[in-house]
Amino acid sequence: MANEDVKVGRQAEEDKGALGDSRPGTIKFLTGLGAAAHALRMADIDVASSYPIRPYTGVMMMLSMMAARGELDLEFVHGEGEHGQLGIAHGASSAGARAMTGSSGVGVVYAMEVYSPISGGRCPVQMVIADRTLDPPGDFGSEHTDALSTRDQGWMLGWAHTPQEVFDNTLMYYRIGEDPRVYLPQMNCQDGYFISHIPQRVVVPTQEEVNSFLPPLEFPDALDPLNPLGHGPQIFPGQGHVLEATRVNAMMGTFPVIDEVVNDFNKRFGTSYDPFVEQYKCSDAEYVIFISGGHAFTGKFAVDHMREKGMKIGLVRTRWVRPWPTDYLADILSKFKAIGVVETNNSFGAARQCGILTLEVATTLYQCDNKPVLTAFMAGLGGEVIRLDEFYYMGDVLKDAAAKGSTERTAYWIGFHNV
Amino acid sequence: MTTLLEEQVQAKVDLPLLANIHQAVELDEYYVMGHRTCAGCGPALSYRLACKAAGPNSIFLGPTGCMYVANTSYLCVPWAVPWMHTQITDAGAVVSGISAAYEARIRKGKYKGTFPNIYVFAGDGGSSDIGIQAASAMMYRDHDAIFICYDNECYSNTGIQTSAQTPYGAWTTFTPPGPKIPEAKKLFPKDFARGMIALHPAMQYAAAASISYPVDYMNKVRKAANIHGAALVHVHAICPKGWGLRANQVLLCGKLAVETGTFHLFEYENGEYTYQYQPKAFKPVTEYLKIQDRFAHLKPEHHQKIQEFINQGLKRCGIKIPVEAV
Amino acid sequence: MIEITVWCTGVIQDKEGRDVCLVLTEAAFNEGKFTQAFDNYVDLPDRINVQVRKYARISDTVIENVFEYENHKPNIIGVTEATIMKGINVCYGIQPGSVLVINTTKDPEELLKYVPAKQKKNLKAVATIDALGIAPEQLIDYSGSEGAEDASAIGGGLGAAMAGAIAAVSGLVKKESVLAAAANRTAAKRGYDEVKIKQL
Amino acid sequence: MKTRFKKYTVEIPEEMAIPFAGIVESPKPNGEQPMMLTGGWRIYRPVIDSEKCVMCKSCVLACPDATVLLVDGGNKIGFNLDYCKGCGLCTWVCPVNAIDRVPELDFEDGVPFQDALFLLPHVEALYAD
Repeated sequence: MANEDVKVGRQAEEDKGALGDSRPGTIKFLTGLGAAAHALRMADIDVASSYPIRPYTGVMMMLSMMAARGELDLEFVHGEGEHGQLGIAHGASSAGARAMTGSSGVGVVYAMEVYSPISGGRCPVQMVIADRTLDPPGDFGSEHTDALSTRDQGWMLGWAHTPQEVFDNTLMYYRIGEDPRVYLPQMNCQDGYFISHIPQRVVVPTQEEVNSFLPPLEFPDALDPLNPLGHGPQIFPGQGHVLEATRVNAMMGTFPVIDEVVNDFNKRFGTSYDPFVEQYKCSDAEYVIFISGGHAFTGKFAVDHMREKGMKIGLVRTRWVRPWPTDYLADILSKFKAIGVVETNNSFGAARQCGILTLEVATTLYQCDNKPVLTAFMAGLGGEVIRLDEFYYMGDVLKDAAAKGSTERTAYWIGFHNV
Repeated sequence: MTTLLEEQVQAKVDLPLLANIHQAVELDEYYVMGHRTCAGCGPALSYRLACKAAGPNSIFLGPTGCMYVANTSYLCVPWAVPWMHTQITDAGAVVSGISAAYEARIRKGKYKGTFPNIYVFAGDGGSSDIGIQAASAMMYRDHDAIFICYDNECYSNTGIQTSAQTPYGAWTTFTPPGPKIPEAKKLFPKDFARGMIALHPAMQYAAAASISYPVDYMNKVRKAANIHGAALVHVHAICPKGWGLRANQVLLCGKLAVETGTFHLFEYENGEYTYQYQPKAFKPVTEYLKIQDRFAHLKPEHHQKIQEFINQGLKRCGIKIPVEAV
Repeated sequence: MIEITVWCTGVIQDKEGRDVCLVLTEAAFNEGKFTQAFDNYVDLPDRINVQVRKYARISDTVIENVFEYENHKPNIIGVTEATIMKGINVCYGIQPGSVLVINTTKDPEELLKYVPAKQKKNLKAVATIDALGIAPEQLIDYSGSEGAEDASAIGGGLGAAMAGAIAAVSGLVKKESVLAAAANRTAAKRGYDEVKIKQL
Repeated sequence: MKTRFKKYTVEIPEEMAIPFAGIVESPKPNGEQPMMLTGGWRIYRPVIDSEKCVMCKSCVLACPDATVLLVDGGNKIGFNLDYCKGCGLCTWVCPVNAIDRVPELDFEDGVPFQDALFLLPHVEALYAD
């Protein structure tokens, strides 16, 4: 999995953002899973809880290998299923440990009961998700519906689009989630196969640099006989809204923390992440592809090629789905004439029969004076590759929409409508 | 991978066994007065005795059940030791996580205290029914923790519904008797403790106890706590509301359960079972059934069927004590 | 709208307390009123001996606040076990002109000492009835408190006597309506006839 | 930070605040949980005849609520009547029948008097005149 390490200094050439930033460190060729595992090792996690399901499993393989080799002092606990996995992480985090777990596809939804207790208990667990299509039938391909179906459970939820970003997100997410202003669990998502299984160049910083960025977890109310507390007694129906409001405040309180942490990361590691939303060639764009996750990698090349043909297209990639960066996106998106949301998920019977992201984008734009034409591209479902020519098709639809001020469809199904 | 490091084992002090009731009474209370359990609640008594036996270096986990809902209504807890709610499904998993967290944090120098005794206090539903997967996994993984199943033979918090431990012939709100189903519950219950022992051959200690024999029960909790690894205590915790008893009949009912051979007091250590209650003869089960309203609808043939089930159980366990004629 | 709050002990009188409300609302419904009878949801699940509350609302017009968990401003208080009054201000929130009906063998005056002065001034009458003496068999039935239909008849015992007594004291519903609504007609009748009333 | 995000947060009045994640303080060992007084549940009060009592302490261990106490320097049995629910298990377990059950209403004192079972500030307002 990991190739020969190549020690390099600061890279002279400026790579495309899509290929990872130039920065000091050791270059490894890592899959998204490998990148996550190395970042978790450097985060000195205390407890990992595992259960196998393709495609996320590799991260657990690497962690168990690291534990066996003594590279990471880890309690590696094999769960009895994803539900148990999350329970283990819940317990470990409540007892003050830095805990991680992970899953894919049906595994993510099998654990559904436990997400809310973890976020409501304000346990900063991190979960590595490599997306997989939900059954039926069995399908290993990536689709974001698994992780997105947990979006209402109080977890932070974001996607990376390169193994490098997976690595960096792992560290950033822990620092954000463990911030005393936040204390929330995080879902660190990557597309199955596309990100999880294809090795790419990842710059790995030194342990000292990571240590200085990510201090050890100090959970204030950990289960400890020296400081007895009761976690999670029943409340009155009349108190429910108070607790819910504190959870909302915690989630909304992440914005300044994300801003701070990502900027600090950029400063320390020589990266240039936007805390919330990546804008690719958007400064003079009239219409944009809105996307989350791994397909942005191809999307950026497609935008380059369409730009070469004179199209005024750009790409907007949200790094977060929860919290949804409403105001940032409203500012960014409202200035365009047309927006096409690449869904990579499905919500059967949703408004306009689009996916989940279009609903969020539409709500975001509703408060804006300028309302761009909005359409959904149902693409990448079941793990289908989104190819360059399919992005070109989307570009054509958007160009047309920008000119006409409308689209024929509320949702275009890539694979049918572009034929 | 999950065994304790040598130095932690040395740091952990074993809880001494109690010689008599006077020693038990002397122990501090860690489950204090001020909780919304029934007057005469058997599970509450089992909780109190377990906390008393456990002492201060303890963490208790309360999966959803009567002992969660009744004890913590509302926004207050009666435990003087750390306590945490878990889902009814995953107490075994959460306790594993806590145990693993302490293993790692102590090993890495992130926690300065000694390894705590971590107890799950799960109802029969949270143990043998919906919670069995996590319970089994915790014992299989041999985490240093104690799983206490307080068995009140029904889901009592939700208004008395059948669980996998509800006995044959018992009324519950999901197994009411009627002309078509005169015996109410038709299924025989699981044998949770022995099942767990059979399923986890590496388990070092398991015991079955009753609140009607408090010192015996407290010693079993202490023995379980002293084991380095997973241990199980199954305690018969009579539910006056669910079983149709007067509040002051709870301890009598627990005694009769043992004296009729309905519930066995045993310990499992080093691969061997020992039985604590060895009478000249067991009483007929009718004595146990007739004081409980949940069996009021049963006819003699049902009593006979239950007696046969009990006799078979005694035989299966190798107990060669006769039963008095009905 | 008339709000009725009945205090009873958990499990032992849970069904009886609910029956008081159900019999009265059934009687009022048959007289053409709008009614609602419900348990205190926050008291759930009831525990042996815990104080629990059962509610009824009877109105000449449509009841709009059906979702309110509690009767905050009751007009009629029933107490199926007199000892409850020692620990709880059962009359908390009562409106002027309210009545208090208690199941006990004692005289009304004896129980008044458990009503604080602030609430006492709002009481029009206090009454006692030996409901347990009239119907010693108390039914235990958990179906009703969990939102199912009661598995046994409504107003089969103590609750019928209490309902009869409340009807007599308050004049809320007619005697024959209460008798018709209760499964145990005799108990309801005796409750109506044997109640000891002290006008304040 | 950009202050505009404040509009998505909820201002919770101080009197309605709930501890972080609903995590509450534990009571002290041998103490009590005063938020759940249960003495008012009691219909029959346990009364001990110290002459009969042989101090076997069975009753102390039999109480689910830990309300049977050693008093008088550990030489006598007493009860915490603020919390005793009156279940009668102490009476049942006593081998010498030293604990009687007397109707609670026969006594003037011994039960804490509360306005309501559970009263939250914003619910209390609904009861106000």
